[in-house]
Amino acid sequence: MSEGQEQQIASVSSPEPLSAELQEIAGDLTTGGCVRAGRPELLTTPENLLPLLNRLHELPEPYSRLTDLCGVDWGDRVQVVYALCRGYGAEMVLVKVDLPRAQAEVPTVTGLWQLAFWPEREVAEMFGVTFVGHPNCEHLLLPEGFVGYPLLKDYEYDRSNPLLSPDPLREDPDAVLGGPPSEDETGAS
Amino acid sequence: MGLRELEDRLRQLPGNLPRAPEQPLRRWAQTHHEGGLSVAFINVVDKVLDTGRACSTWGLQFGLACCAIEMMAVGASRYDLDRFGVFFRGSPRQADAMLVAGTLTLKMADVLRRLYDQMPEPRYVIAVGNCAISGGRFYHHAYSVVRGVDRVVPVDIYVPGCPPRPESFIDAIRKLHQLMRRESIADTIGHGERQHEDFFRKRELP
Amino acid sequence: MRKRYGDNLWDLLRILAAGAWSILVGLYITGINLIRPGVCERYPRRDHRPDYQPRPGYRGDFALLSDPERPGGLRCIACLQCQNICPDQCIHITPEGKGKDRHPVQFRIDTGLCQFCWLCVEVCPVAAITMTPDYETATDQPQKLIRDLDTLRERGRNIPEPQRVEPVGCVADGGA
Amino acid sequence: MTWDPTCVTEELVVNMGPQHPSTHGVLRLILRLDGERVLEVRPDIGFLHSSLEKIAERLDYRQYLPYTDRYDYLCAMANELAYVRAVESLLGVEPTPRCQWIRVMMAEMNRIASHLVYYGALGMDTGATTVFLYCFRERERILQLFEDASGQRLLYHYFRIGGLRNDLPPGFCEGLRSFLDEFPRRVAEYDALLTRNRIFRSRTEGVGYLSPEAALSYGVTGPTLRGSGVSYDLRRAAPYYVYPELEFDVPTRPEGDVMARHLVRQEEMLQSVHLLHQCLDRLPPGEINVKVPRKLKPDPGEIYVRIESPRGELGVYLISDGSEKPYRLHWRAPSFHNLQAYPEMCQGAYVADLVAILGSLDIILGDVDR
Repeated sequence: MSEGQEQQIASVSSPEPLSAELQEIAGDLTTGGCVRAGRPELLTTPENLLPLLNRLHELPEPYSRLTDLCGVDWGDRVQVVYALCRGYGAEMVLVKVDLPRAQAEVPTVTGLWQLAFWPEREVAEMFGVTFVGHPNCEHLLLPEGFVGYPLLKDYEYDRSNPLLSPDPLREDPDAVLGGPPSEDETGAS
Repeated sequence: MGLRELEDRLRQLPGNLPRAPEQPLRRWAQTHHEGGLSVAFINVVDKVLDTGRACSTWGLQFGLACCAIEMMAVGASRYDLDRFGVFFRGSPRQADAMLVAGTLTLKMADVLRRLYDQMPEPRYVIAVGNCAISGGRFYHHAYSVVRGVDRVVPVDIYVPGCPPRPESFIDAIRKLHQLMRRESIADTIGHGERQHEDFFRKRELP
Repeated sequence: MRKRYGDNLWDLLRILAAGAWSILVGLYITGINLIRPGVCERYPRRDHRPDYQPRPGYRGDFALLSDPERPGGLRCIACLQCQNICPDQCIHITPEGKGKDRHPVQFRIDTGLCQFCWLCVEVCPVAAITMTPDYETATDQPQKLIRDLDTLRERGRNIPEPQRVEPVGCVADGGA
Repeated sequence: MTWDPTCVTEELVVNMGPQHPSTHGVLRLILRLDGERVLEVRPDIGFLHSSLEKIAERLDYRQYLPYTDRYDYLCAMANELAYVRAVESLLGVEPTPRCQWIRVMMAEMNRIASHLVYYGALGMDTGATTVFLYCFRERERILQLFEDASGQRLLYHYFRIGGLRNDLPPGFCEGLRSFLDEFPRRVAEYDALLTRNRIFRSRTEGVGYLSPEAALSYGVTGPTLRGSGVSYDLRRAAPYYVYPELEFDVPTRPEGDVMARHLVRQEEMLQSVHLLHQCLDRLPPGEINVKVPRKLKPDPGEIYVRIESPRGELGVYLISDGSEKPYRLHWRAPSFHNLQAYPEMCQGAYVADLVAILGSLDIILGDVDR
């Protein structure tokens, strides 16, 4: 296996301390950070997010490419995760912002990367996060007028909707088909 | 028609399972069948029309997901659906049968119904793949997948599989042709005027 | 950005020649393919290729393999492992009996819900359930998509012994 | 009647899709037109949103594996690879060498099959029906091999956590070799028939330009990015499995138009053939499966795995909370981000170009909407 190969099989769950470089630039803007499976993670607050991203962007070898943006529901708080790459390389850093679920607001990063437009809309409709300054934060994947935030852990879909309601035939075929089995015999037609 | 109207319309229906509709037209046709000459005439017309329908079934390709790729494969060189007179059309106005292949989501449901409404009578629907039949793998878990196309439009042929083999697809087309050959013009006249009540219209295979 | 063609006569002629050449090349290639052996399957006409059918491992319709020595004539011991692992919850088993006599009295598989993922076949400890290459399963009524015990048993009876597909998985460690 | 040059025209808003034969699935485009010229394109997505990320939280690790096929259905093997690699990393399991080789082989075969669909579909979009038929003819041969190995034609569920469903069936390597010997000649045919065709060239050259800077900002990856002159391929940049041992080129074109992306994909098919030859030559014997517990309970932790799928950078972000089910699974969908750059590419294009540009993006709506 070559040098550049991502370190995969190292234990994922035991975090290591951050590298000196990241510690130096991110130290005062983060509330925590570690290296997990060879990949640094920085935990920050909504106020410090944009300064931190800018600082990562201004490194001599900048983390200039946002590849991914997603949300995670941790029960009482919602986390927004930004995955940044160092140019077109293997190195990657995850920046995480913790938001209280009651008032989940975070500044938008659409000013830095065009990529963030759709993922932010997706996180907004799936987790109920408000992206302050996003130009157009309406539904992206879900139909107009969809109620609820489906990727929150306590979300349950509306079973009375005629399009989603359970089908008696599938729920309990014995009750619907009933009778001796030979009646329903179909074979390979 | 938006999604909300569609949902309301479906809410007013008695149940989700297909049921045999009350068909005044069928009764009318049966009384006319009993009178000698008209029966012979209708039989001849039926034969001609049914053969015509079954030999050139133009399909509205309603490819939604994975099954659509298999539908493309059926139309391509190895399985060559043209042998059965089935051509894929993009427009509902030119189609006899709607081939719904794939996962129907909430956002797509009213589009499906609208396209179905635009098809000329007599029209048929084939539900290809388990997502189209019942929601399939999404039935128990998903919040955005319609549990079967037959909640939105009446389905004539169900093709199980995930996705079904192309042969399975061809088999379904042939069964649809069987259905068509069993039809009488007396049943199909005036379909356009029929109301939403016989939404779950059924024809049966022998 | 887009080039405008035909600004002068020479350009126009050059483009016409290139177009004509493209047509000739296209005709040549389609001509070559015209005389190649055909690839069309001609599916319903089995006489075209009588041995044609899906490969043995194909994940088609279900079957329960038979074992005449067991109650119910099936290998199945109604351990409900397939019912539990099925991600679509499309298997419904009604077991009966205890210990060695345990067998299913009803075994429904909803092929209108299944995603043919082979997990149930893989998890079966006695290799009782399998998938057959049957694919002509299109029907006009959703009820007919639900296979019951008799159908499954009948289809399993038709599977000759050597073609039975044994479970091949990576599930291991036995004890757990 | 004469044409009056002072005639004032109004802008027209046209809705294309979601059910349109050439939108590659259920995609809706809202176009603002000035005559034939496109002023603005607004894609409306979500018509195939099937809540795959929520389903992951309700099923255990093994049960979710067949669902990964359904996510980007043209390259099911690549999705399985990404997911299986993520779960194995969480568990601390390393697959056997033979298993790794077979996985790479399957992923490369799937890349060819996926690019063939792209090739045929782009041909259809630009009005060439024949090449579609030829591409599907060759694709059927790959599907036949997949069917032999996995029992399904499209959605394979062939990989397992810790191994594979079964070893390669007898006759697989011979079948693959005969396909590989023939395939480059067929690609040359497509090349003559489509790529060098005068009409196709004038419809694709200089159309749908995407600059490398815009590509960086939009997060465009895969052949679409390489068509803009950036040589970025995760098989090289962050190699996984046996890719470091394999020899291949990363085809790149600087033009950034539809033709460049098309040529990159065409060249990639040949590179995959080259890779597959090496795989066949060096496929080691041995076990394919590692023993994994029957109940999969990874320690709490998280992993972000990226692979190069035929459409670009496919990422899986998987969080485990120590239970049998994933706590959260997120797909980094390459088509989702590539499609976002579509309005950028359509600036100043004609309506007829839209379809060609969309075809050259090679998006799969299952991948966009998840």
